Amino acid sequence: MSKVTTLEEAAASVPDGATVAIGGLSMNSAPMALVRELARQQKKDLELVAIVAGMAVDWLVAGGCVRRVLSGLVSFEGLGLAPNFRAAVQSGRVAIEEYSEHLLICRLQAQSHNLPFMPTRAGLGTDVLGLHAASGAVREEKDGPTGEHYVACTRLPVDVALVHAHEADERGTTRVNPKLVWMDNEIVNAAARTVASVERVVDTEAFTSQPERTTYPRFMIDAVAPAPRGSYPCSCFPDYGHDSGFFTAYSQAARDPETFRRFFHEQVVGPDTWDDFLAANDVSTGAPA
Amino acid sequence: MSKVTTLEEAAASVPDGATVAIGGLSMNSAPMALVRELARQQKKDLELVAIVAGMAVDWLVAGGCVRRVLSGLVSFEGLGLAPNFRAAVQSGRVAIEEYSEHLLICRLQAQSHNLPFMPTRAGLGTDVLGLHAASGAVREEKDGPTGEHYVACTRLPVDVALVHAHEADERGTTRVNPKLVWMDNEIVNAAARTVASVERVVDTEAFTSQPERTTYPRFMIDAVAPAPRGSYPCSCFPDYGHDSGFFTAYSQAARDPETFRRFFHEQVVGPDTWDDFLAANDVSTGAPA
Amino acid sequence: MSTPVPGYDCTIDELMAVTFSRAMSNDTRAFNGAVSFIPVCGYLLARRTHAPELVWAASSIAVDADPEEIGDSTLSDSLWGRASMLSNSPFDFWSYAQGARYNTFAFRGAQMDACGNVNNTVIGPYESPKVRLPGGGGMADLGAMIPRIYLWSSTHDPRTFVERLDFRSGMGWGDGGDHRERMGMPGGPRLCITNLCVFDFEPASKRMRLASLHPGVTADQVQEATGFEIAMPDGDVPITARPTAEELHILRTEVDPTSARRREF
Amino acid sequence: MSTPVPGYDCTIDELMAVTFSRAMSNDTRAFNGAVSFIPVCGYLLARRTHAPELVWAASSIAVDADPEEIGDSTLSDSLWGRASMLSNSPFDFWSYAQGARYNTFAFRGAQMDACGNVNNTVIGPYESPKVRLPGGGGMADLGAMIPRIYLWSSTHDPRTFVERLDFRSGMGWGDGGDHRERMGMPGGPRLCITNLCVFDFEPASKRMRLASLHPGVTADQVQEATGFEIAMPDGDVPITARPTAEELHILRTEVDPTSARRREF
Repeated sequence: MSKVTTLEEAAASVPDGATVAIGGLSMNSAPMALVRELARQQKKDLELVAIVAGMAVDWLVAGGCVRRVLSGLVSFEGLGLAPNFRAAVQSGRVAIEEYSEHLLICRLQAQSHNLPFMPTRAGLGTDVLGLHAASGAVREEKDGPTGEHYVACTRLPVDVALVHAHEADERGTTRVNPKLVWMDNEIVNAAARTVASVERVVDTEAFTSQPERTTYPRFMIDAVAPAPRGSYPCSCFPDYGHDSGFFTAYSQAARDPETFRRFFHEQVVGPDTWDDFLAANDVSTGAPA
Repeated sequence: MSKVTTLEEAAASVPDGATVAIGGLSMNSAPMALVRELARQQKKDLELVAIVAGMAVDWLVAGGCVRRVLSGLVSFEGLGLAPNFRAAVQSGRVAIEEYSEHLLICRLQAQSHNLPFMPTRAGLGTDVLGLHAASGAVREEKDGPTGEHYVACTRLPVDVALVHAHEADERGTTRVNPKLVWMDNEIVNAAARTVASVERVVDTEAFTSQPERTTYPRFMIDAVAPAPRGSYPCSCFPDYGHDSGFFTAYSQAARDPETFRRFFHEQVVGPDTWDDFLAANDVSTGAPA
Repeated sequence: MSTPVPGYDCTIDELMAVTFSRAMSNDTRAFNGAVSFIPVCGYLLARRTHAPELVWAASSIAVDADPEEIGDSTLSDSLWGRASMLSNSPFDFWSYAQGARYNTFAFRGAQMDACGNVNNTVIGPYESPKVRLPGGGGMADLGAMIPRIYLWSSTHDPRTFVERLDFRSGMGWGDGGDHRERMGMPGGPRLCITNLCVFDFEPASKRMRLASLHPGVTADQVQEATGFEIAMPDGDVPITARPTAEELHILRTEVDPTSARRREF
Repeated sequence: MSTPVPGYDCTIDELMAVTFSRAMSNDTRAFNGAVSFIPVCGYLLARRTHAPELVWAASSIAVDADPEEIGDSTLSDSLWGRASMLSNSPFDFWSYAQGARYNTFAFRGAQMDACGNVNNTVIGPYESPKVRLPGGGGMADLGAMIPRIYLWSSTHDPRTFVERLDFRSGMGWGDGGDHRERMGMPGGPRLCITNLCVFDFEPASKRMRLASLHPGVTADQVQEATGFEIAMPDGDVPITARPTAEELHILRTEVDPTSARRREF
């Protein structure tokens, strides 16, 4: 009955064409070990839901796994644009469905709350809404009694959510410690299945002794894949920070297609295991400082 | 600049006629010390918002402070009906505006999110919705594109929220420890002002050393009133449980008007200070077990 | 307080708790409200017998709670012992409820009608009630949201089981037939477990139908104690199954050693 | 990387941070997004000088953070030192934002127009962009929700300050005039602080108006560097006020000892 599995098996459970929501925020707490494994397994035609993302989207785009990205923002912050994402969108190779953070969150909430829509003021007055006029995925409305403008955000079905956390037990009870979920709870609540990579698998007693620190109840987590430093090169507060050096080297390599091909193979998808990947990037898997 | 005040001054800041939201859930974490002080000060015409409540509402009704109650449920659970609430509603002396938990929560969310309404499926098919047909406070709607039924819950303005917590500092940073808010965050978010009674006032360092445990940021708390065992006879997990004996004695007394008048004076509003009240009820204010 | 069940080595509260337990399964994901001693016993017992994976959140807060005993409030923290999680996000909770991540809830009403709707708001006219009851609490919410609804009552009499509710606080099968489906509501009431019998619901009309009689109770007695006409199954009505010695032992010694379940009787 | 300001004992990044700081007050309740070094310096400096009660939530998470230094990401945990709260409820956050509990936010866009609207989505046509930018992130949300909006730019040139955005990612004063009011949006942009000048907004048209010129910069230079016609105030345009020695000392030694603010230049 254990939900503990391997990164390889967890990634294998994601079918081509799936809608995959990716946790974390920007350079924080992204499920990079799971994402790397999706790229290694050469998934095809994935539709990514990534509220505020960066390297995870870029790896999957570089790996040729992505059909469409639903996002509020994809960047490396001050370290630059996400190069493969940028190029793929500019060339039309990858489609983008444009949102803001809260429009996307509200679509996820409509899904998790099983409601026809969630209202927000997000997006009013911007060009984002016009992009959705045909599909009606988000639509501007006027409240009858008050005449107030709002945006109705319709359901967004998600096949799989991928999140990274500190600890889980065999039953799937999961802890981000301290409990800072960014917006990961929104994707977990909306997704049909959730896979969590974790820094370490612990005994259930670790949860029953501090139950107020538990982040996800076991019935919300379908599979647990151990991955020490599983957010690298992103951060996993407070265990480790993001590695600016990796971001910079990656961006540098991306200036030349051949250089990038080599870098992406040697430093990202080439290494057989997550441990090999960390070794290739000179990262210790020892206890967090 | 300190936000620390007394129960007396905190209660004095609540004007007659105010809409007052009362925290806690049933026999848990109700702000009883603040409520007692409102009754002592003989507030008039209060409109109470009490999602799932009991003794707090009954004290204020017994004290003649209440014009109207907006609630999902008022009871002493298995220990009986809330006797003064029951009698006052039956006689028409106190008006009730009938909700369910989630209808009331969604009205509070519409208020806190500054939206014309929040949608829910709560209440569909029940007689609760019909009671609001005239006011439109909550109204059944049908979503255009999907034809799905939902209930639109309009804003509920709240003048003051009263909540009980474990610890606060002078600046108003407040901790429920462990962080179990029941639905208190909904009333705090919706209210124009929030008064927190606390088991103890602590240094800011108590928060900066464990910032992930903070429950309310200082800008959401307007006044802090120290009140050790301030939820008595309700519980404040894990410091103390509810006192079933008080509930039973109170209900017993309420069977006879004269007996109740004496009980209510001697055991509830008569004692001058909160410490006197606790002493009158044989409650120790010592350190929690 | 604890009527013996003729021929069974148990009392009626025990028969009801065991019957409730047996209706649960490994994919039950439940939570409970106030004054819910029979369901709480049922969830705990099911988890210790045939449904080890069953999820139960004590008072909707404490997931996997395994309390040493059950106190005088099923909403209180005394139920939370050994939980794997104390939930602190009402927002996540309502997402779990509306999205059927929690799939099971149990009600009892001061009044219940043939279609399993419940009243806990008023006895008598709403505007000038004879008795003002606590109010529906989460009934109006969860009745519309949760697919597997269970009803129970320790007072099977015509004042409780009525032809017409004075107020519909919570939705069961509504007006019957396809009412829930038309409203977009998932599932509906499955069983009503009383001190006399077990009802299920007739598939087309969605009215209460006698599913089993507790030992020593006749169908006529049930009809007499019920304010609406009960539907009868094809063929004989079975006797409610006998609790095993193991179930009773676990219920009495591990789940509820202080007999809190009798508070409902 | 750090142009000296003629006649002032500071560089342009320092002048901008101090100018931003002075626009803040004791009732400022702010949070910040990505690549927001100037605003982060401004909040921290204001709190250490004239606005001790100012609320700032580092990366919208860490309330009252007081970091030892500012790292290479204004969204990262390196900013969270000595916070009084690490917020963990996105739901509460959006309630604070929509309800103006947080009242202050600062944007910079790859493009900005005369009414303070911003573009961070694409350069060129949306369907076949010349440059795909990161996307608006929270711009479309916060532009509509937050009453006190501040804009800044370290690249005051005609490519940044344009007559017409290629895409409106975030709402400033919209089409100008009463557009925000008609949409039910609170407040609007107050200032735009650039490496050449400070703009405020002309009250009726809601177009950028020269509020002050940094030392050594002329109004003509600003107009040349701006792709739309700038509004001029009545009377002379003042020079942007000189930072005090105390402000500069605190900025350089306490707020931002590693000069992270220069990452934007």
